[in-house]
Amino acid sequence: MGASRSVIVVLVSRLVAPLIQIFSFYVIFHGHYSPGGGFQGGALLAASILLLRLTCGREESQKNFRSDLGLMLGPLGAMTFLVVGLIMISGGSFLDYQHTPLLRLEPAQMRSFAILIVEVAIGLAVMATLISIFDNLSAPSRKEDSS
Amino acid sequence: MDSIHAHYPYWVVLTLLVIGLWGMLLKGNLMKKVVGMTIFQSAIILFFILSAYKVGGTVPIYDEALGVGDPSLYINPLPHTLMLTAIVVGVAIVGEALALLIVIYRTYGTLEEPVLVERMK
Amino acid sequence: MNPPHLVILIPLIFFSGALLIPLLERWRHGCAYGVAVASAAVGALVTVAGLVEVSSGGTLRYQVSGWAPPIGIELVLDPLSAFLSVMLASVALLVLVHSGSVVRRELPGKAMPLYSTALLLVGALLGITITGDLFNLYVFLEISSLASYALLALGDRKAPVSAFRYLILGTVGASFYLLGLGFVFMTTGSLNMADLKLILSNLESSPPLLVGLVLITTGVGLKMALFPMHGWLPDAYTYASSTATALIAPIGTKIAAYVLIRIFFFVLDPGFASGEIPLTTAIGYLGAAGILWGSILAIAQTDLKRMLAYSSVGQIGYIALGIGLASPMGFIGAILHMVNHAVMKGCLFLVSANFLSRLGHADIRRFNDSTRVHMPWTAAGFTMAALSMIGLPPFAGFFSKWYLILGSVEESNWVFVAVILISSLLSAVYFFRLIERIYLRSPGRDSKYPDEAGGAAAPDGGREEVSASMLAPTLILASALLVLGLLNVWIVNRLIQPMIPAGL
Amino acid sequence: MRVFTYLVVASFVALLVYASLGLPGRGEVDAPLHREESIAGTPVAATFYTRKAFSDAATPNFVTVILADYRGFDTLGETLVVLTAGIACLLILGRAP
Repeated sequence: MGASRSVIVVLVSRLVAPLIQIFSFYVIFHGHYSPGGGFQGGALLAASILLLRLTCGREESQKNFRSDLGLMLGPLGAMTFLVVGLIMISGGSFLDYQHTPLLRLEPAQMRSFAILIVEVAIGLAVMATLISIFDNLSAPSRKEDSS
Repeated sequence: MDSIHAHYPYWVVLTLLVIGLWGMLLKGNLMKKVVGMTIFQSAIILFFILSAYKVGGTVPIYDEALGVGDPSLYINPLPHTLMLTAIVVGVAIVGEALALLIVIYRTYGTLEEPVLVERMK
Repeated sequence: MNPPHLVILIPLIFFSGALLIPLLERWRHGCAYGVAVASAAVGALVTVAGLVEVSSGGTLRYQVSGWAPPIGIELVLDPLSAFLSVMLASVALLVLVHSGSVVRRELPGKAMPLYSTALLLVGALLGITITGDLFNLYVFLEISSLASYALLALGDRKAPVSAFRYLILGTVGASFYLLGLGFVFMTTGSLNMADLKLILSNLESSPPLLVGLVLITTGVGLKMALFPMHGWLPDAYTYASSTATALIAPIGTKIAAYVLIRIFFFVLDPGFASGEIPLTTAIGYLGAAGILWGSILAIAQTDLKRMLAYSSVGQIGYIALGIGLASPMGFIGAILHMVNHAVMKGCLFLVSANFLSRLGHADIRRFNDSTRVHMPWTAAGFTMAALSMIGLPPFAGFFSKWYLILGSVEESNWVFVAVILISSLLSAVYFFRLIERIYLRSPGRDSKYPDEAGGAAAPDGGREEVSASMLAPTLILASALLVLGLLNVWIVNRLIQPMIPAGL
Repeated sequence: MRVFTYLVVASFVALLVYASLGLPGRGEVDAPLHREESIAGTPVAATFYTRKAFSDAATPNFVTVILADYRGFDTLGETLVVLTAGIACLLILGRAP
């Protein structure tokens, strides 16, 4: 997929992408207090990278996010979620945040903290996976490659 | 009349559901089937969101001025959470459907079902 | 809080295996098969431990996140789900062991995503069996469907098209389930199965509730390929790669049938679904129609895989018929047939994969007794599974049909009795056709395909059996049929009797 | 076949119009979904969440608390759904090396 030929489009999208990323961090981390959270923030993060993929071209935007990272960070994020759940088994049941080991806070605070970790893990997984889906969908086929 | 006033939103959702079902089952173009599928899923999401609404309720985020003594001041948070899941599921399915469509188009060069059936023979 | 963490580990082992595969593959290329088999083996062991635990200590209830049921999500390992999870995990393990060389040959370079998807599929199906929450069930249903669409899309040129049709119909099914769940949720305010059972026994039935149930039944029926909604199944199974079919055919549709059983007999009062609107009866008759339709079309097929796919439509009908009887005998028959058919179909699809990998075809018209000479063990496995499908004692298939017939006689439903007997004859027709070719027909008698099959496969004229990793799972499944048949009294008394819900 | 599909759509409409009349009206405050207790005397989850979410998890956004804590297992499944789609796309479209 080629880059956009217009300089303005390229420049503006390069300018906007970091802003989208900052906003997406806000969405993830402010999810405790306002609408938002891992899925929404992750989708926004993916959008910022996809914007660069669309305007700067597939090869050029590899600098921002390598395509082969997609299917590494995705499972990693989901794995983090799973492990966060599993470490609670020592005290309570799966995903029972009030039994977070090594953390001495009152239960409500502990839950709040664990929710944040989980949301970040979800954000990571969603971002990486959505980018990976886009990369796979937009990858040229073998036939187009050779011609 | 009262009954109509209380239930017309369901019929709006129903209209969307029928449009979606129509698109999925009766359209000949595979891409239009995917569009129909999206409409169908969105209509179901609307249906759940509709069930969460309470007259006089506000967003389900803790407000010190309101407290939590009276739950009827907040709209119901559970359907919203469920639909967050359903939205993600919808995205995943559309992604996969598009992947399949790309493979089909590469193999047969068409997404029109009658042509496709012809070329599959 | 609740010490038996076994319950949650059942799906989690498969999921973590699925997540580890992409990560480990980067570090060490080619380890996907090993990780998949290892996690399936551990998972199967855990399900067996769960079954032992449940049959000695009673139902295990696990509160995920530590919240009591209507608030949090509950996982329930009762006799029914424990039994089915053992069946699911062990069939999946055997198919995964078998898949090694098939994947190398049919789908080179796709091992990593394939095994990851396969583990996600099995984990999600196990999640469906053990969950006690209807929305959680929907989430797992979607994971398993997404995984099976992708697996069925691999194969020959037509596979993506049939997988796309399955995707559309499967999404209609899952969406109907969600919509129906919405109606039930709005009239009751609960998603937990045990809680819903309490609420529904107090609630008088209302139009939204009934329509919700009809929608759920239709949606799950689509997933299960119940008779008029089976259109997606034959194409999807035929064109997909052997591994995908062998993995999905035995366990995929059974789990949808299990969901119906769960909802009709455990969430609703057993009398409810047959009284208010005759939902179970309708399912029974649709099942009966499916049995005949599937068996008749299976006779007309010339491709082994396609024939097996049509026979799957018929066999799902038996389970539906057992549900339709809504009696203890029908329940036993349905559960027993679910397990038997999973083992039989698993075995038969593995056999067809063996034929495909050695002979290069699975065309019924081209089989002859050189097949048996070259692949004696595969042929033996096929014969055992086929005899069981027809329903000859002492193979397992006989006993489930026996209970279904007993149940039908008990309800004096002669239509069902007739359907079961006729379909046994029909399946005898389509299986003996093959057995006759494999054992009795010499290559020369087929003038149309002169000695092509045997000659191409084994130039030296000797045995050309498949490798041990492919043969062993086939034969284990085939002998499991004998074991299931011989131990059938013990299984029914010890394992299935305790799971019959009160009031059925 | 086409007639059959028309029939399916038509019966779908009829069923849903019939059912929707029995549903609680839009915004009705004492719909079963919004009550304190269900008809069987068990607590209704949604009301419990509204009442307790803030004190249980020190997080004002109820939806976040339900998503990640009360129904965290659903959310794990949800993450896996996305991941399944990602791996499935690779499986369907990925090129053999």
